[in-house]
Amino acid sequence: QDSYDIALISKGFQHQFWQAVKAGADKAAAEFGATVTFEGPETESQVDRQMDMLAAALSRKPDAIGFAALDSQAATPLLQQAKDAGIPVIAFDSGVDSDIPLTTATTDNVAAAALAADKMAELIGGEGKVAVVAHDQTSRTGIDRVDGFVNRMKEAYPKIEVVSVQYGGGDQLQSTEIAKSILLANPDLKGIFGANEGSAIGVVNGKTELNSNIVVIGFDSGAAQKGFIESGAMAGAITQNPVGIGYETVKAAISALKGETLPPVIDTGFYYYDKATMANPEIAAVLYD
Amino acid sequence: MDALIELIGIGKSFPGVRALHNVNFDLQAGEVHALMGENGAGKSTLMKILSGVYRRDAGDIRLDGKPVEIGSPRQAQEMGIGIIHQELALMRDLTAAQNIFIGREPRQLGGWLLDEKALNRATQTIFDSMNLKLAPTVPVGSLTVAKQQMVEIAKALSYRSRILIMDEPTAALNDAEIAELFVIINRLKAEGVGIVYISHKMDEIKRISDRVTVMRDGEYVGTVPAATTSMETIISMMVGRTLSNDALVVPNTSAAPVALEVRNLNRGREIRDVSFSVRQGEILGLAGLMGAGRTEVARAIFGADPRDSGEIWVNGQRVGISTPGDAVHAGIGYLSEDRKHFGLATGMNVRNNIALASLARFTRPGGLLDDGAMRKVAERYIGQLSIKTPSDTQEARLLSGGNQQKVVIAKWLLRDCDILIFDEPTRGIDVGAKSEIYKLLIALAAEGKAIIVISSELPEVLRLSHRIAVMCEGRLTGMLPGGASQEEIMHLATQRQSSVIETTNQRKTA
Amino acid sequence: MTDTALPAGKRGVRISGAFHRLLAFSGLIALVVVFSLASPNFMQTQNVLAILQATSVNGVLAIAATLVIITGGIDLSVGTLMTFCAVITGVVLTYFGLPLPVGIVASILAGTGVGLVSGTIIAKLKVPPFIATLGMMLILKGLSLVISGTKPIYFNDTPGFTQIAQGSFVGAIIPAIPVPNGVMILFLVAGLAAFVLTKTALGRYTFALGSNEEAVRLSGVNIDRWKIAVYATAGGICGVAGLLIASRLNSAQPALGQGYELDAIAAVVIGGTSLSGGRGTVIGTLIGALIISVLANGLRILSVPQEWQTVVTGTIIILAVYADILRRRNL
Amino acid sequence: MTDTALPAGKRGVRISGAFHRLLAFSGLIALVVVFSLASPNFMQTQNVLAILQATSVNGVLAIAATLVIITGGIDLSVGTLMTFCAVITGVVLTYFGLPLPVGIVASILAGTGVGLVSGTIIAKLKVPPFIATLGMMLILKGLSLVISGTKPIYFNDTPGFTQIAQGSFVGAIIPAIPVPNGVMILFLVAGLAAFVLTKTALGRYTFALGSNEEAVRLSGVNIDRWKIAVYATAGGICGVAGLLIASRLNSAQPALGQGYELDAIAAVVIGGTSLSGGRGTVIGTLIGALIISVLANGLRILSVPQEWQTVVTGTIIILAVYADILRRRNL
Ligand SMILES: Nc1ncnc2c1ncn2[C@@H]1O[C@H](COP(=O)(O)OP(=O)(O)OP(=O)(O)O)[C@@H](O)[C@H]1O
Ligand SMILES: Nc1ncnc2c1ncn2[C@@H]1O[C@H](COP(=O)(O)OP(=O)(O)OP(=O)(O)O)[C@@H](O)[C@H]1O
Ligand SMILES: [Mg+2]
Ligand SMILES: [Mg+2]
Repeated sequence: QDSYDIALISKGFQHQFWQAVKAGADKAAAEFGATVTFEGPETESQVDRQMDMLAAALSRKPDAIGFAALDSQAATPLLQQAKDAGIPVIAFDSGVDSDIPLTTATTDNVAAAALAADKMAELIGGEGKVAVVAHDQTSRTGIDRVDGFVNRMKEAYPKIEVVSVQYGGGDQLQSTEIAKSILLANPDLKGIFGANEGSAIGVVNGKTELNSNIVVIGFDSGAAQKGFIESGAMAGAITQNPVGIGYETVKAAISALKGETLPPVIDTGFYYYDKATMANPEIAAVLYD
Repeated sequence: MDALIELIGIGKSFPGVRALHNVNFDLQAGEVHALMGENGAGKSTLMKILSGVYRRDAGDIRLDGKPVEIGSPRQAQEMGIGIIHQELALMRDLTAAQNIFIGREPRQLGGWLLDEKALNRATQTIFDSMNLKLAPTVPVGSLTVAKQQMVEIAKALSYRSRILIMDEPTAALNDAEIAELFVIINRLKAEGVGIVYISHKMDEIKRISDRVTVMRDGEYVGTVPAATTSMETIISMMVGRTLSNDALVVPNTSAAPVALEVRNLNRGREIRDVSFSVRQGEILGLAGLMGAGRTEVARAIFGADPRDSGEIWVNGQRVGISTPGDAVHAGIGYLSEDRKHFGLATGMNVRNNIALASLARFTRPGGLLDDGAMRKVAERYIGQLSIKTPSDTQEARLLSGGNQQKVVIAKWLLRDCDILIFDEPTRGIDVGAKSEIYKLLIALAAEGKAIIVISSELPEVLRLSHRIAVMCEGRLTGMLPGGASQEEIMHLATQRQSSVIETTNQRKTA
Repeated sequence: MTDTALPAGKRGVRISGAFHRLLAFSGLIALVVVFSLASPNFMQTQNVLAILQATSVNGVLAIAATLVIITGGIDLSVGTLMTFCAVITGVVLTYFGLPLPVGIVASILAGTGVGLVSGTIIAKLKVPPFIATLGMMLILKGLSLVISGTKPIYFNDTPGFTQIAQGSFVGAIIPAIPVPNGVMILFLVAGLAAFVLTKTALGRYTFALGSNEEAVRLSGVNIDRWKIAVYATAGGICGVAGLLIASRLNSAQPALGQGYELDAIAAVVIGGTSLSGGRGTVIGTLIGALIISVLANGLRILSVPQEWQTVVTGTIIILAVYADILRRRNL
Repeated sequence: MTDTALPAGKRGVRISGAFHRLLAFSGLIALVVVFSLASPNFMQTQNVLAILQATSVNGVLAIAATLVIITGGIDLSVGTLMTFCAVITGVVLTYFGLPLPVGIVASILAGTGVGLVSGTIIAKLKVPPFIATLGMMLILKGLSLVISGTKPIYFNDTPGFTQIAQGSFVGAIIPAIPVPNGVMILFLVAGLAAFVLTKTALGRYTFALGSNEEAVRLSGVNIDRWKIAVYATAGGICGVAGLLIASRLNSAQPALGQGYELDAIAAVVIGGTSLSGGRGTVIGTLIGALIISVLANGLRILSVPQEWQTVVTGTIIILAVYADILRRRNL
């Protein structure tokens, strides 16, 4: 076989994070001679839509499947189908509660958000009010990042109070309005953590529109966030390695097709970056536009 | 002299219906040419072809002797053909003036802006010329059918057409308004306008028309001069037989129990302290001019509108009626004057419309409908009322106006109420069917039903009523015995300001 | 408005229900033919079953929406009501540990109950259906999150729950065509709804309300009662959809549902039901729902990039409806 | 349907536009009063400005939707059309590097052009507005992604671009009330739309079409042309919304926009415009849009948990409209 056909079913499609994962996957595909398709539902709550995508991918009879489960239980029967058909499955972004995927290329979101909490605490001097604007109340990444941040604050920084956690669906405009409301309701607020790219951008927009000078910590990268960090509007952000996730997923799939053995988890890592560290090669490598 | 317009051998079919076949018609300048025929004869269809609404399947149209194609209402207008449609075609959310000048609004500032003042002024001028008391700025949806009809007439006049088609313009009008319309028609005639006049009111034909063309079942029967042809001849051309005109027989119902009693009914300014009663087997005529409040009284009794105060007694029992459902339960049926909006489910078929008020009767355990029984009943009424329809599954909106009205009547006959209120039951109904309906009402009364007939046609009220209640401005101004004279009724009905300004020339034509 | 105002003459020709169905079908068939030719994988049993399975939830929701739309109303809450019912089932089965049949009944009752409330708000308070069901959509969305504690509720303690949608009763008898139960339930709901619409008083009033509500009222019919009944029935059907989606996902996902109303209404309208009420068929809606899922599946099978899938879907939806209009006109 | 079937007599009483406005206002005022009492932060200048700013995009979209809805149609594509126009502006300004005025014109032209296409599909091909604009919604969503390469386009090379929505021309003159330009643009669009609706032929036909399209046609008016003009105008207004959102986010976000149509239509209906056409006001829509954003802002200011925010919003939308109905009835 000259070119492998690999279907990636992701949790989303239009967001820059997923586009970066796609870019990584495309890169690996070009390198290893595979064709890759990349699909994901509209929002991270549409579990059933993702099932339909997975089912259609299976009908296509690809050589391998990469899958970022919105809900791992729901996917079990279809994953079983893949296994029965001898199609290797690689999990990415977050784990699948199943022994079918041969490996998982992922970020530890809880730990990543805890790191954001540490940085926030450091920047506001260990006390005061902070808030979180997150993207989704029920998706895995939404829950993990909010929990990671809030729990870390509770455990390690008793003088810091998380006064509000609100969700803007990752929509920049809605997140802007939410951030403004939080700021106006809590004039003494010290910082806001924006738990994904859209939320983070919204928080900075809100801050700018109200001429506030709170500390903002973001998540992921993208041209806007990088620009904000450059200009100082955002103190720093956590970045995962989405390009790496996509790349490793496709690479693992091809290894599997070649019969090589895979480690159970491929940790693609996360970093905190700010104006000072942004240009470091190891960080610059995982940032995307 | 060339005819203004000539229709030769026109044919038109709808799925399942041959509406027109080889019909001829011509119109001279300065004449009123009446088009007569039973419900569903094809009059409206022929006129819709002439006004660009429908395309003909066969035949020729000549305008001033030259063959023409009339492809759209706009083209018809450009050729000087104006029409007042039988079914009102108004924009209910717009004002009277906006309706009249739709598509031809006066502009200002180089055409960019509407000149609302000029619009209202122009409308006022037309209204004045019609002696019509109506504000140009009134929203049309809030007007009664009669006033809406006047707006339609004003609209048609505003086009200054050479050919003016009037499809049952007087169906909703009272005598004063009709008289006013005839003044206008005579004026137009004198200006050389040719007028096609469709009406089921036979007396009007004699009064206004020069020639009469009769159609039957979509075919051309003949054209006769109006002056020298007797009414009986025209009617027999229409229905293919002669009609007997039974005289009014007033039965003695004084001993019969009172079926419906209304006590001190009040509702705003429309109904003021109205009390009356109807006995079983009695037909009570409710007469009055337009806006007298007859419809309002009927709707209030029926629970269609809330009432401010008043009691309703049925068969000696006080009944609390707050919805039409309550009224029907109490045995009261109401046939509305506005069939299109309040009578028919136009998108449904004839069968379902007939059964609409009696569905419970056809419902088997488990909510299942007995469609077979419904069909039988529907077919019975189609036969009994000679409703012209290809089948009982034809959609109601595809029937001719008069046949739609018969469907609504059938609905209430089927419901079998003890008390029936008919609001303008023969509006748009042809002479043949009219006499059938009269027979029917009389038969219903003979069965012991109490009947109230609201009619703006005095001859009809006189022809049917055992007693006549007359209303004016929301008040009951008098109760007359059957066989009273028109003058007595008019005397009671005119203790008010008319919406039409009484003028001398009105008397001249009336 | 637009519909009733169609030129009454030759152009606004009505065609019989049976024939219309055939016509709407042809759009679907055209799509199927194109995709079959384009990809050998399309017409394989497994994929056909996948398409049907993908239709089941939207199909059931669309049937609920059909009833309401025929009355001249609209129901924006079908999607979140489905979720709400799924969450209720989750609470009954997983939190309370009650047996499966109780969960099934609870879902349908919850749907019916919410439908009753929506119907009452619309009929008695005269709030326009768009607003009443928009409000209800938001209320149910919030309540699902509240009740579930913003977490999915899993049905791991109820063995057999996944069988509701994923099992195959048919396959157990005829192994060659393992049609999932979810699909059979869709057909069952469709059959029942078609029966109700054409054969019962409820159905007749549904059409009558959409045709001319005031005329029905003046015929002495208690229109409030029937309107409420229609919304309640639609709600019950959403309860069935709630069971289907919960069974497919083996969980009640509280955040899902918003946006599904648009797909459901689209299926209804593609299927020839008029948004101004008075006209519509269940079979048309089924075909509309199938068109939507065949499109989605076919474009995925052909590996069309996702952004282009959207463009093509939009174009084909317009073309499908236009073709239908053309065919009717040329009758 | 329901609306046109109102009894023709006394009950169908019309109230003057001015009075109706006052009534709808009272729902808004009630909300403002409640929130002011509940939180001292609510009525602060900055928060009031935040609410207005938050209304600007949805308000402009809702005005576009108002025009279409008055004709008896519907436009589901307002949200994605806004995004499409923003992307076009991004291409013109950032990719092609053309000067700011060109970008502004491009956005409005793009919106008008798309509106022309939608209008033509609806008027000429007789595709129902729901389907035509649903299809258009999907097409534009896909095209925005395609054109932008699924990446946001930033306006960093166009200094002053953020001033369109975020700057304050008023504040430069009267520093005490720094009303953002975005809000002024909303008011400007509202004023223009109200003017068009009440004073021009386009407005007259907009109402006439919604009132009785067939009657307009029988009056010899070229209804297709006017219908297309209405959709094109609405499209142009969406172009303005595209500029506003792009300026606020200093970027064209290609993935955003779907779902915005529901908020816009909700604002229209809350504002008293009838979905069956023929009736509506721009001021009502403005108030509807304000009600939506006051609610969202107030609940956030009070830190109501998100899931309860949704429940409360749904409930209040229903209550606000019901209160309006009650008041009109008791007139
Ligand atoms: N659009 C249509 N589709 C099908 N049949 C139609 C249509 N329009 C009219 N018809 C049928 O054509 C015949 C002629 O109808 P038309 O309206 O011309 O009668 P008419 O003479 O005006 O009757 P009326 O006095 O009751 O108004 C009727 O049988 C009617 O049912
Ligand atoms: N839009 C309106 N606004 C105010 N009053 C109205 C309106 N329409 C009708 N009315 C009034 O309602 C009253 C009763 O009208 P109704 O229609 O009951 O009269 P009617 O005797 O049945 O006459 P018609 O021959 O018109 O049916 C009249 O005083 C009339 O002027
Ligand atoms: Mg006629
Ligand atoms: Mg009357």
